[in-house]
Amino acid sequence: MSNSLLEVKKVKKYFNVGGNDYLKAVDDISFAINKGETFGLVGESGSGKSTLGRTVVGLHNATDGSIVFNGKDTGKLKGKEAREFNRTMQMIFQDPHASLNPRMRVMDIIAEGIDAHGLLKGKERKERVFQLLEKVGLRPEHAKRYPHEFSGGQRQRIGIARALAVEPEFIVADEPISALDVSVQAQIVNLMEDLKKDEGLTYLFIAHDLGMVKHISDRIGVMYLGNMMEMAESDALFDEPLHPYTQALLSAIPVPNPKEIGKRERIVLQGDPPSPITPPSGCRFRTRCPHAMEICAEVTPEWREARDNHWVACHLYNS
Amino acid sequence: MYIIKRLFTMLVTIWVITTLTFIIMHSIPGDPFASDADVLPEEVLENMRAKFNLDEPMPVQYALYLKNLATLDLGPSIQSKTRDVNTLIADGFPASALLGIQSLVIALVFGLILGIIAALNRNGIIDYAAMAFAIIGISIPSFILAPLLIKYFAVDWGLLPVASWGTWLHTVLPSVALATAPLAIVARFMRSSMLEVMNQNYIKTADAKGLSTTGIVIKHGIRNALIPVISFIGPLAAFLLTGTFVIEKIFAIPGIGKYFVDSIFNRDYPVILGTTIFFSAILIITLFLVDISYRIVDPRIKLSSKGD
Amino acid sequence: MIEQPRSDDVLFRPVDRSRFNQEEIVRPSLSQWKETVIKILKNKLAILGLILLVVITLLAIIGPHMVPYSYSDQSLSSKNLAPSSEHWFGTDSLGRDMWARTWYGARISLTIGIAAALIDLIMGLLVGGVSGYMAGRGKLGDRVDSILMRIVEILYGIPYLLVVILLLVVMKPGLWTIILALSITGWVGMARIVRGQILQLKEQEYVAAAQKLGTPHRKIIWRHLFPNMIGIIIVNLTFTIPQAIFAESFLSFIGLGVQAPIASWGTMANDALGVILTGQWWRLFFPGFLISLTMFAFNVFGDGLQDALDPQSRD
Amino acid sequence: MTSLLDVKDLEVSFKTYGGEVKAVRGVDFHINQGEVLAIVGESGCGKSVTAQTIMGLLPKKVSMIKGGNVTFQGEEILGLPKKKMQKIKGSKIGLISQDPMTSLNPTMKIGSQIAETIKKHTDLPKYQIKNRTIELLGLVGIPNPEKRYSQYPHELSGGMRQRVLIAMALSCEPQLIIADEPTTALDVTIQAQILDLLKDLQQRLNTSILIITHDLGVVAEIAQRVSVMYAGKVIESGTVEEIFDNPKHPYTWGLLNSIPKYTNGEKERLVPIEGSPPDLFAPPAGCPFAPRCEYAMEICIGEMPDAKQISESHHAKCWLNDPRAPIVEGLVAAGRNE
Amino acid sequence: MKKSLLMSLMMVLVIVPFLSACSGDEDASGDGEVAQEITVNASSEPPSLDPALATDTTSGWVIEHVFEGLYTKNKDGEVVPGLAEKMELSDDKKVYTITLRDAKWSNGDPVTAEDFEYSWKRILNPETGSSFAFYLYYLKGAEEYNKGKGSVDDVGVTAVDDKTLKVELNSPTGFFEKLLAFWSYYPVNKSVVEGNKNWVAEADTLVSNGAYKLSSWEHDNQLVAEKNDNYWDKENISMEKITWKMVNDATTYYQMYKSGELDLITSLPVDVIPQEEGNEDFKITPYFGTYMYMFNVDKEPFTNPKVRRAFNLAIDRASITENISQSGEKPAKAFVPYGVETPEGDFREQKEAYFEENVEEAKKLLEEAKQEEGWDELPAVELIYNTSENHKKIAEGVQEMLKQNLGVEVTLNNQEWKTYLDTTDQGNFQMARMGWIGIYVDPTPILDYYLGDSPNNRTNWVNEKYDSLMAKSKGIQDEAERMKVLHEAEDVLMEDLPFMPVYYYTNNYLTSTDYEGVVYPVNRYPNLRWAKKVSN
Repeated sequence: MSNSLLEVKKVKKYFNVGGNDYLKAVDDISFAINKGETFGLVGESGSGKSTLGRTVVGLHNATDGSIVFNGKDTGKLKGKEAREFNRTMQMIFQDPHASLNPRMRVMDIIAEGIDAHGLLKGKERKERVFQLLEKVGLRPEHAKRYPHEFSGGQRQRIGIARALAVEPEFIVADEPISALDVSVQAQIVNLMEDLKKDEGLTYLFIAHDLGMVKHISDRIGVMYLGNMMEMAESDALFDEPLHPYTQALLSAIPVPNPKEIGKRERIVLQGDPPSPITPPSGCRFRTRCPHAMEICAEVTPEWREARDNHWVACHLYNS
Repeated sequence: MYIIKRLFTMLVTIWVITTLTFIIMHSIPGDPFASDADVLPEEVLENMRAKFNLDEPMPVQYALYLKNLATLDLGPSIQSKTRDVNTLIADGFPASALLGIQSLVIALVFGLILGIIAALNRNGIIDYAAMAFAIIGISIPSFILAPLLIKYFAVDWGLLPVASWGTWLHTVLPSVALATAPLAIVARFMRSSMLEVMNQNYIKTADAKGLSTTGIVIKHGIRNALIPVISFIGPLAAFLLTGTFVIEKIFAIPGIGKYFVDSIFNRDYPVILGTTIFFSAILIITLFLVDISYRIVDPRIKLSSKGD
Repeated sequence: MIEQPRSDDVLFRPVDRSRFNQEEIVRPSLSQWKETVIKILKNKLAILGLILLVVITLLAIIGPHMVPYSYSDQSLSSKNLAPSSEHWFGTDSLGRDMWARTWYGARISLTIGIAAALIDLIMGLLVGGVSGYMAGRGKLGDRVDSILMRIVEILYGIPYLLVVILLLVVMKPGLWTIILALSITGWVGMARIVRGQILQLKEQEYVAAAQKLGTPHRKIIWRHLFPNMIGIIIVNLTFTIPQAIFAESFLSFIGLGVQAPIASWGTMANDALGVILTGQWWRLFFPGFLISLTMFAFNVFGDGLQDALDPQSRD
Repeated sequence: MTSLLDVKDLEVSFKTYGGEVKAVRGVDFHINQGEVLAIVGESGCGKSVTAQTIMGLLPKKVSMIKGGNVTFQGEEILGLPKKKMQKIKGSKIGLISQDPMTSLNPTMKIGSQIAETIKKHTDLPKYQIKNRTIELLGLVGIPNPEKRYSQYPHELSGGMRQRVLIAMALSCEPQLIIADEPTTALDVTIQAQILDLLKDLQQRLNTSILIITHDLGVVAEIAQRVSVMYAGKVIESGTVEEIFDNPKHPYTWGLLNSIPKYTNGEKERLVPIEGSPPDLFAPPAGCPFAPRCEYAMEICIGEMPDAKQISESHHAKCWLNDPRAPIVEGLVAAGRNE
Repeated sequence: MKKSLLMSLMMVLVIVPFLSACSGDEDASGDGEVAQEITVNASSEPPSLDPALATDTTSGWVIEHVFEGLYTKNKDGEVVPGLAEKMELSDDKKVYTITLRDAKWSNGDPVTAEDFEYSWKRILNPETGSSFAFYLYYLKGAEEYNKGKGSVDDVGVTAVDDKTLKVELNSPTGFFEKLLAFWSYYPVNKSVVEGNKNWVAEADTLVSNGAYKLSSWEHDNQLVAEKNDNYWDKENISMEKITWKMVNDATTYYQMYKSGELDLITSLPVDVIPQEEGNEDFKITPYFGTYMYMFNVDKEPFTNPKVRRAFNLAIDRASITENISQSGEKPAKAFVPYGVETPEGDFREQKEAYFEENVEEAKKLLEEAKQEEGWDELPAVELIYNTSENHKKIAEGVQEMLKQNLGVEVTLNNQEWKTYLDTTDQGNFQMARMGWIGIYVDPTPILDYYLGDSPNNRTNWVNEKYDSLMAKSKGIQDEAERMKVLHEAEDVLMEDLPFMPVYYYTNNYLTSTDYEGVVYPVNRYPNLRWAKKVSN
């Protein structure tokens, strides 16, 4: 694990929701991301994947556990090191409408990080913004416009340019494409892949759209109710999903081919995920799991490497 | 737990207000016993000071006051030689509160209606008229409005009594005068709030159900638009309930509003403190009630503290 | 991909792709200044408001010099005269020219109104901003918020009149004292509103983005939060101005206001209340009407400005 | 066979500071009884505006219906008096709106929100309205309908809220349901549930559905016919099979191409449609897709093509279908996973 | 639930006016006879109706109707025996033996000499904290007892028996009968007062002995007194019922009068006086007080007597009273107001003016003063006044006159009342407004104002001759002689002019023409007991 850029170790993030009730958004999750890798994180809304993403970048303080970036525990960084960490790890947000200040011009939005870190001034700053705009497929003259003048895809490009402005090494992309049209999703995914190549970036890519996650990710983790359920290389995960939840997720993807409809066996999960404030005992998925057993209610399944590089938390794979 | 915590902070706040008021009150010039009649011989003054504990050193006076306060005794009034502060408040509060509630109802009912009508006719004649009315309402202070109301409604047209307190008719003009400015402000807030709500998706949903415009406004618009208006109502209600000097003076209302001002002009120390404490308590209670009504109007809000 | 020309019609030849401007935005873009100006110019009411404000300000400057009387010249023989070509706004009960007095008073009332608005803005934004921004930011942040909010409650609670009388002890009466007196509590309402807005706005993703980019707190409040609450701030300021104008006449009563024979609109209106009984309407009407008119002008101009400053209001 | 809903040459514009935005520029389509029609397109293509126009939900102050007809059950409903339109809305045409999180009134119990539709359009007594509401909640698969009846929207998950919206649309057994992006905001597993539910209900109640989406996966799941919209126009329409198997417009190809393929092996680069749709503030004179079209020809810039009949049910508006145009094959063959 | 609450509230708002319209407002007298009732305005709640504690004229107004002392005033304002049937004065003029007439309290108890002894000792008791206790210092041992230095037993008042009261004074006091008519000397019912600490707070517990008894008291709203059947002289009381409203705002009570809600008001809004003048119901009466500006003789430029005189000569008092205060006030060129009866006629009329206004003379004086003091410019002068519209207008008028006539730029400054009192007490002023009302009609309470050791005298002006003349006057029994000395004292004062008299106060009234026989005393509110309502 020596070449891992980011290590997430037993991270928990609880929110107090009044009295002694805690929302266990992220509950004891560990994984590592190597340099140059794209790690995909999927799960339904409420699974805690966005909270995990925000905890990783430092927008939330972890309740427990540690996040080690470049060999340093990010929770303990102070002063200059903290600023440096802030710069090298950036985030792309889900909602291209809400993530850009409607009252700022694109120039200032993109240059915000440059200004904050005092990287460039005056003409150089301007040149840099133009350069970034071109890099994300926009044009320099867009710099003086306001966010609302752009389409969703263009706004997401602006958000990406803003993150790139401070030359980060690692980017947490929190559902960067789920608010976009299909055709535009492909543009953004392509752009992100190009940037990864050109800039040597590492991604934590959070999404609920399995199709795109599979396309972009090297490895994928599947979250459910704050827990990691399965983690594997993306092909392995798609070819042989082990966890019943992953299986259900995969089968639920709508296929844009009318002829396929009915051919596939669909596992339609019943009901909604339970409340993360009072999660089920044992395996958290058991209430919706088609294969639930008695043990699932009693014992929390162990996180184990069921296949080579293929981790899962499910009693079905307890030998 | 939440309630207890809240109650405790309330008490601390009131204590701080009391203490600061005590300090300021004793640092301003002026003698409670000075008047335009004879300046009193020193010994007579001493007798009077002794009667009101004013001969004690300041910390002792303060301690004595807090001691009485603990038993909810606000002490005697210097000005009114026959009624103590508790009695003054007990006698005056019903009238002030009645007027306050009436004008609050007027301000809310008509302010909301005006705001809603204006919002629904955005940039139309009615909107402009309603907002012009709001501007006039805000910019004409009650000390001008009240005598005008009296002149026309009571003297010239003889529809209502001029002033004083008696039948319900006596409350009409003061309530209206008191309500005008808040009404105008409520209308303005309601208008912008309503404009925002009417753009929400659930209004479209309601429209798609085939509901009439009135139905949509009443069932879906108002309640949601009320939420931002509520936060404005807390301090307003406290001010209205405890009476206002100007209105009570002009309409000769036997309320407590005038004591807030008169006590200070008279340097009637116990009444200054008593009214201040009473007002603070009412204010803090109304702010608390506003919190609760938030929760009633908006089921999304729960009694809870913040995260992290 | 197969391409096979079926005809040699020129119209059916592949087009030169450089003729397309891929990411073109058709709508014209203007500098912020120009855009704001154009939007205001399109708003007839806002223009009316602006013109009124300019005229009132101009008259406050030159008005007193347009007549051969000063604001203090008495002529007891020509007291309480109705408006005429001699005295455009009539005369008051000491025979002073109301025109001169009204416009002289405008200087004071306008200064006070604007000063109060500025104080409201500065203190309200400062206290409300810090309080709202710190809320939910750990134990320390919550404490700062709660202390500031308690201070606001306390300021509501302490009798204003007392504080003002205390001020009378330490200050000489005059414009600065009035402004100081207004700044003691004037801003608490604004602070509460700003706090509420900030609590809402800071959940926006662009605030999280700014934090992640390392933007300092002060800049986040200033550049991300405040500009997005201009609307509600402007509405509030329009309440502040008339309130301050009348508060001044109250301070005059205590002895803190401007000293006679100078009169502000507020004190003129206050002193002229008796005309309701006697019919010398001009003594009450002109100061009162000008307060309303100023309010109206500020209101419509404020609304227009609010629209104009909102880059999204174009569509 | 007369169609249930017939939209002809619909043109809708919005007034803005900058001028007029022509959001819908002559849209034609029809839906037959019991049929599911999908309108597909990117955001801003006018598909939602079309739906809102049919429902009479456009904000009157800023929108203008410039022309066209909307006939429902043989009756012209465009410009119908407000009162008459209110009788149709909710009772004959139901709407499932886009965003379940914001489309329910947050301060009103969900039961009441459904019940008020029934109350408006029927004369049922109070208790029967309640029973019917609970029945509807059960019908759309909400567990514990009695309990849910008196809950507030925020107490429900997104999927549950979408079910409530569906129950609301169904409450008066309308002939037509307009579903505006009913699954966009939902998770995949929930999306599947909702699509199943819609399909099931459509079959059981023989309702017609006009579904608006940008997701071809959803189209394939549920629709019988498809209209593809671009820049305020329908540029291709046909049966699901025709559109998926034999698309005749480069934009449709683009849509199909930009979906990641589930084949294994080497990762392929996605094929997006580059660029963005034109600003309808000043729509191009020719084919609006031309600037983004790989096969754009000189004629595309100058002239909008007419609808070309491909089959009885299949039309496309593209000069490539002109006999004079070169023959191109735009669908990425490798992507077809059959 | 919520809806129905709102509905019922609306119902209340809509229905109540009709209900109250039905129930109220019927005239009690249906048989043609005019009900003898009058509604007047007391401006504010009387702070106390306890004669021992009352210090203000509003309380005094009510007290004088519901209580009575040994002496009282008749219709013509003369001091006549009230409860005293007979009063004998000892040869050394220091001991009075007073026989009480048969009189009863409103609860039927007889009024006894013991009640008087109790009442007077009560007011002198330091624990009572009466601010008017010093008005009883004429009694032997009173001052000592009140100041905590003497015993209650040494106070010179004793009930010899039920009907006989013996009073011992420190020294002969010529105006003692006037004092006895003052409310601080009124009796209270001993058993009632001892029985209930709060006896004076409500109408049903207040027991009095005057022409009226309280029938209801709605605090801060109104007070109703009805004729006391136990009053010894009830045959001569014509008004059956008096209602005091407590309306503070002048505009309001004027409008209440105009709409018939009040029958008598006083202190009209200044603005309306010109339009009321000449009306039948309008009345102006002199009021025993002087409106003036005090000079601080320790502060330049008023250290120089010529400056003080120049200021006095430079203003046009008639113009002020006619154009600004407008209530028929008489310009004042002396200190003691009109209205004091002396054996040789009105005290004031014997010497009306000590100077004549003369601008030229004033200018000359000012120049001389500058020369004397070596001032190139007159030191800056600030005039302070307490906040009131009237004070402000007069100050503005004076300011303008000094500017026009003397070329002196005076700045104005106003302060809220108590602060103002404090400022002037501290001597932090050059020129300050003040008004002074005689508590009883005699030059003494007026002239005492400028005694060197008077706490009221804020001018720092001390004149031994003046002080000794005033002291001398107090021991003189012969009224003519006493007045002569008082004139001499005033001469001294007016020579030095530590102040600038402006006008003598007046009171103005609107009294409905339905009433006759209202008495307007010179230093009190109207006496209503002899009033008669003659028409509706």
